[in-house]
Amino acid sequence: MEKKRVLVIGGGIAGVTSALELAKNGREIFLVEREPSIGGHAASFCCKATDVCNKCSVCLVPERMKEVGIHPQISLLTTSEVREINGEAGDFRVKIVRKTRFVDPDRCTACGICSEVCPVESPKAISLPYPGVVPPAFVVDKDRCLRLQGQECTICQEKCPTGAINFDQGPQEIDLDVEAIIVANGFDVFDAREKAPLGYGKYPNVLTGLDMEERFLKEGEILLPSNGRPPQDVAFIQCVGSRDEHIGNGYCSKICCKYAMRFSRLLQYQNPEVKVTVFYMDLQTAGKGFGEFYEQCKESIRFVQGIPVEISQVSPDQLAVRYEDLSQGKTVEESHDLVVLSVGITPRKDARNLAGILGVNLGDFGFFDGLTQIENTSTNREGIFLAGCCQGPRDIPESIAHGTLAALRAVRTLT
Amino acid sequence: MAEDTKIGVFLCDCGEVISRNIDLSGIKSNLEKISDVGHVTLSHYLCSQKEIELMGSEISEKGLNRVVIGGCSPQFCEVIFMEAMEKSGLNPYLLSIANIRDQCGWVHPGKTRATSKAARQIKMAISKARFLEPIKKETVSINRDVLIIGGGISGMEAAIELSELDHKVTLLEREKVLGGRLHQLYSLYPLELTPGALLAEKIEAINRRANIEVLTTAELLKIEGHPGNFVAKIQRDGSPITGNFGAIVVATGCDTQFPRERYGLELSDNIITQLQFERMLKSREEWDKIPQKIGFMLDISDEYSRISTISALRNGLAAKRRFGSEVYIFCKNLKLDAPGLEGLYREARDEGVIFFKFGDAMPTIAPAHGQINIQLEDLYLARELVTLSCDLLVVDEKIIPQRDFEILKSILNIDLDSNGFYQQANVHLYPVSSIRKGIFSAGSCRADLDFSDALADGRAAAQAVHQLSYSGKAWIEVQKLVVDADKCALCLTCIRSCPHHAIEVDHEKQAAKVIDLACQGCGICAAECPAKAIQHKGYTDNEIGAQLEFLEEAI
Amino acid sequence: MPEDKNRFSPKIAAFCCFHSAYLAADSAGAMRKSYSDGVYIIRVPCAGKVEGLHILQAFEKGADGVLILACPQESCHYISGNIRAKKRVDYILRFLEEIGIEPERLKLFNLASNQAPRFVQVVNEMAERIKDLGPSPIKAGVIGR
Amino acid sequence: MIIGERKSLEEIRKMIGGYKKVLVAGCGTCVTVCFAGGEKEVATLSSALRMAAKKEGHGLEISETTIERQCDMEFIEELREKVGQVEAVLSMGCGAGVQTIAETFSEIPVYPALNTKFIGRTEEQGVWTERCAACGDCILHVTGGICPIARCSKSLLNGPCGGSKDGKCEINPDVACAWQLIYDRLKALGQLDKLEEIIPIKDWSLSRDGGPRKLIREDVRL
Repeated sequence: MEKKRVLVIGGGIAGVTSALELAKNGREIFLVEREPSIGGHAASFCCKATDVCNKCSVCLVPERMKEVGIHPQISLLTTSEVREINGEAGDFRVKIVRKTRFVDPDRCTACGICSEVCPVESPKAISLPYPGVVPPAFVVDKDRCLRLQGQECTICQEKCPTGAINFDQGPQEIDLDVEAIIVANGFDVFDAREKAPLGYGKYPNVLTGLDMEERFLKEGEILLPSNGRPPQDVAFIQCVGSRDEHIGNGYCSKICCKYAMRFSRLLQYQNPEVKVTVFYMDLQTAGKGFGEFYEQCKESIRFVQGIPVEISQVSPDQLAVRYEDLSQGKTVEESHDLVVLSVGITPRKDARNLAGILGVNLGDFGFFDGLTQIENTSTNREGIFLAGCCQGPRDIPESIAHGTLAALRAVRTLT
Repeated sequence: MAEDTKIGVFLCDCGEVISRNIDLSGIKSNLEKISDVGHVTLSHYLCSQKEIELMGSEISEKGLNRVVIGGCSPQFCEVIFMEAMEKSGLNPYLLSIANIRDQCGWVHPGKTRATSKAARQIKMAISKARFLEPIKKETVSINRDVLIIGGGISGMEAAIELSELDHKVTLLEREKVLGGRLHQLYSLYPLELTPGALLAEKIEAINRRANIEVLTTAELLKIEGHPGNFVAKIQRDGSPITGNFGAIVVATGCDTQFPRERYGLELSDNIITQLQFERMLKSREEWDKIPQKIGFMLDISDEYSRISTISALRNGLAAKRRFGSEVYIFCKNLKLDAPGLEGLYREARDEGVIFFKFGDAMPTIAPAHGQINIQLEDLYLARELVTLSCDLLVVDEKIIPQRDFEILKSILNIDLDSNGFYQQANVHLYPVSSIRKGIFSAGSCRADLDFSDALADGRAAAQAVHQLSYSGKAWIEVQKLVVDADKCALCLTCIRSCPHHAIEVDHEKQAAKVIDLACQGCGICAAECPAKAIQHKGYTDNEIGAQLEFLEEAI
Repeated sequence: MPEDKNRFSPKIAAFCCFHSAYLAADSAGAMRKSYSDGVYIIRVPCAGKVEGLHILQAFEKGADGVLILACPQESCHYISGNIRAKKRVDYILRFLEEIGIEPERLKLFNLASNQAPRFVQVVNEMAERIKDLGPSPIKAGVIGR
Repeated sequence: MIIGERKSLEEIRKMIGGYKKVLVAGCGTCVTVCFAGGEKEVATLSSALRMAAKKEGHGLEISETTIERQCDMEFIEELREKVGQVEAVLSMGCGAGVQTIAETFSEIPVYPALNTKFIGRTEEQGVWTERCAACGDCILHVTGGICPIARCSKSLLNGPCGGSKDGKCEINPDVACAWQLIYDRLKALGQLDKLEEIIPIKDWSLSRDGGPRKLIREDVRL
């Protein structure tokens, strides 16, 4: 019997989950990922455990990525994008363009010689994005690579012991016939620069939640960008880009309260002296087991109701946070050495384009539109399903559950 | 070591990565001197197709009966080499891997030191290999039929999903009719559909499916057998029924309770719960007097429930629209982290619902002359003391476990969490699983879930069941944990300490017996056994002891 | 004796859970984060598999230190393995005291698979601690290399 | 079952201080179940003893063995060869086991590694409590199945002393008053009238007071 084939668009945690669930059900999967490696945003997140697991679920991501990487029924198409879709449920014809990845993942052994010989310094123009990357192959930074910037440099190509590097290959077109499609296109993190008064990108000690995740994953600690010393007085500012009708994001991003609280506890675990303030509108504390965690947070975190509107730098290592203290009824300015902007989830900029190719609708705020509120993995087009944050904000467990459900729905159309 | 061991050692350079600071050829020539090492190769790239084939032929030609790899981490290569061994007729568990790349070459600069560590790592792997024993794999049958306990929304949804995935489902409901909490509710966020209409829809879907059997006024008395093949004794209307099931889903729902000690007052005519209010909204007759001012109090029972926010917003709006009442919502934090809730909140504000936020100081609630006087420090108004009175105060309730959770828990031999709900295991690792394979929980019997989440939970449980049993069989490792019946003193330690309740008494042998399908291979039983009667293949005392030999040679 | 400290290279047996610390160690490798080469990793399916006896055996065979690296509390893949490991370590610590082995030589840490930097930190701190303590008192007569 | 507990390492080391070759013998029955002297405890203790000796520069050679039951001659015989190769035996059995070994091998010193504590039951994993004092004249039928000899600190036969408080014993508030338990149980059984009967003075000669006891069954005897 020929295996039923399914296309999954997007290799974030939702897409990865859909692919795995379908593969376990005996389907053949093509997982299309626009980046050189799968994992999406969640792959760059860090574990928030102290001695105790804080249930951030991030550790589930590498585990599943690895499974995808070695699963015989899942074909990974990285640096690839869907260009065209024809046909109907049960018989879609898909055109995919696979751009060159420069490093052939089937040949690369991740030995690191290329990175050593690369003449571009800190960071190198060819590197392993993070440990456990899938496929386990080095990635060329197109903006930094001399060769791709038009210079004559082929050192890495020459030194690669397995001949995995090739700059000369052009894009390939791949045609696939599939019976169902799962869209797991993911999200964009809100660009904190849009909130200019908060000083992101201007003051070094203003970071976003995403910056924190990436730094912590690599270094296992957070140091002040301005002086390399550990922070002493940290402020988290919630709802940056979420619950904000002025910028068209009239929804809660669901993840930020929890990650801010988990990060706060993690910072305090590493340095019990560090003071943490969380500026918030409404704390989102629902979820099994989170209540107990919130109670612990109350003991060591200062929660202030009200969202600061402006941050300024008073000295290279000190930031002034100005906010309206509702409890005092006046504007207050206080100083912190690190400010973390809890940026939320926004629809991907290319969502509209992909929706056009797929012929499915976009809904509120520009996320992909579920068929109904409770059948939100189905779309207006039969045979095309949605999974994860492309449909709306979700945390990791919810993305996994949604990816699983999308797979379940796809299985049903296939049988 | 029953047979003579003949070990094949395969060293991999992983391109040229490993030999850069590990002298692999030096190590190779030393290994060749070991008497039971029958073969050593140094390969450029061991996991390439060609090398794997070569490895296979070396195994058969030289009669190797143990394989030791010196290369990358087993997390990357173990599966590949196990497959290769199986192909050449060698039991794939006779493999031992020295992780000299990730855990040596890459982390220890300096060729001398790295080489000496790698050599020792490989010797550890060889020592372990000598003690390795084969593990058989077999298929066992798994019954595809499913028992679902509880006919509320999660249970019904799981039943429908599973039925559509071609599983035969028995849906057990202790009441006379399906529906559970749906009978009590006035609305179901985010649906516009009424609970009654949704229930009718679901019941129709269930009746339409020939492979769903509904047993009402029925309860589970006893479960025998093992995951994949449970035997359930059910009582229906006083008469016994026996059924065979591969998996069980617990979806019994929850209870709610008005926490009078938190509020410091009792329920009354004008202090009522959300559920009572919903019932009143459902039937117009119950209104003696239309309340002019209605207050909704949140975050008193506990601060972590999204359901109370949703109910207050929905019911507040309903009251506003139907009666034009003044509506106040008192809360600490609105839980708006679900689709559309921010919009609902805006709608409520636009239509004139007034929100008050209090901090750590609890509002005072004082009933007087048919009115409820409420006083609180409002955080929006610079902690100004606000005093208001309502005709009707709707209070939030606490979600609590049902009284019979304890009973069902014992019948199913599973655990409850510290709050008395099902699903005690780590919620993010195992969202709908219980400690026992084949038993799942879904809906509000395991967590405080709003309607959408409860529905999604039913589906998630269905998928978990399907994943376990869709093929009707499972490949399992047989006797990975072996009990030596002669040594077993039947002290029951293993049975008590197995986190998955996968061990039972074998009355014939008078010894403990590991249920292979239920066993997840942690080895806790082996570590606990005071008689050393349980060994965990791959991690036996001998195998661990052999690896510790690296310590014996002086550096 | 700073010279001795540099000369002595401790041998540490690190029992690593294959769901967490073992993978963290691999990631440390991928990140080329170097740590003491006296650390030998012994793979176990769960920290709950490590018996008190194995810990004693490690010391008996000459370990200068023993590490048990378990999943963070509440996230054991087998629910209670890390709790069991902790209790056994506590029991063995009392034993070590009776024998006359410094308790600092046996440590349990909780860490997750994606905490490579923490793995490196934990093993390096352990190695430093052991260097300060000197060779295991059990290896009487055998000092350093 | 017999409940035992390992003696401190220090005490054990003092006993076997002068020896170079010792056999550590475990018992596979009661003391295995109560984690005092099974195969694992034998291995653990042996390892600790070797290390402690090595640390002080003594040579100590230990052989380890665990037999089914140390209170039966036939099993003890299995030790003979090993005993011949050592200077002393350290028994991890209960008192009966230690003595059986000593009686069998009169030429070699035998030392106890355990304190034999009581006859009891497993209350939960890791918790054992006393249930029987082996008085030789059981009265459980009149006391609702709860033994006042073993469980009352004062072994009173006819009701509690004056020190019972909130159902707890005055000697140790962690221990339930046995007479409270007896009363509650009889009440639940509807047999409170049994308390009316005076339990006569007990014949303690059937217990330890009559000297070492012996039981003979001629029909069983070969």
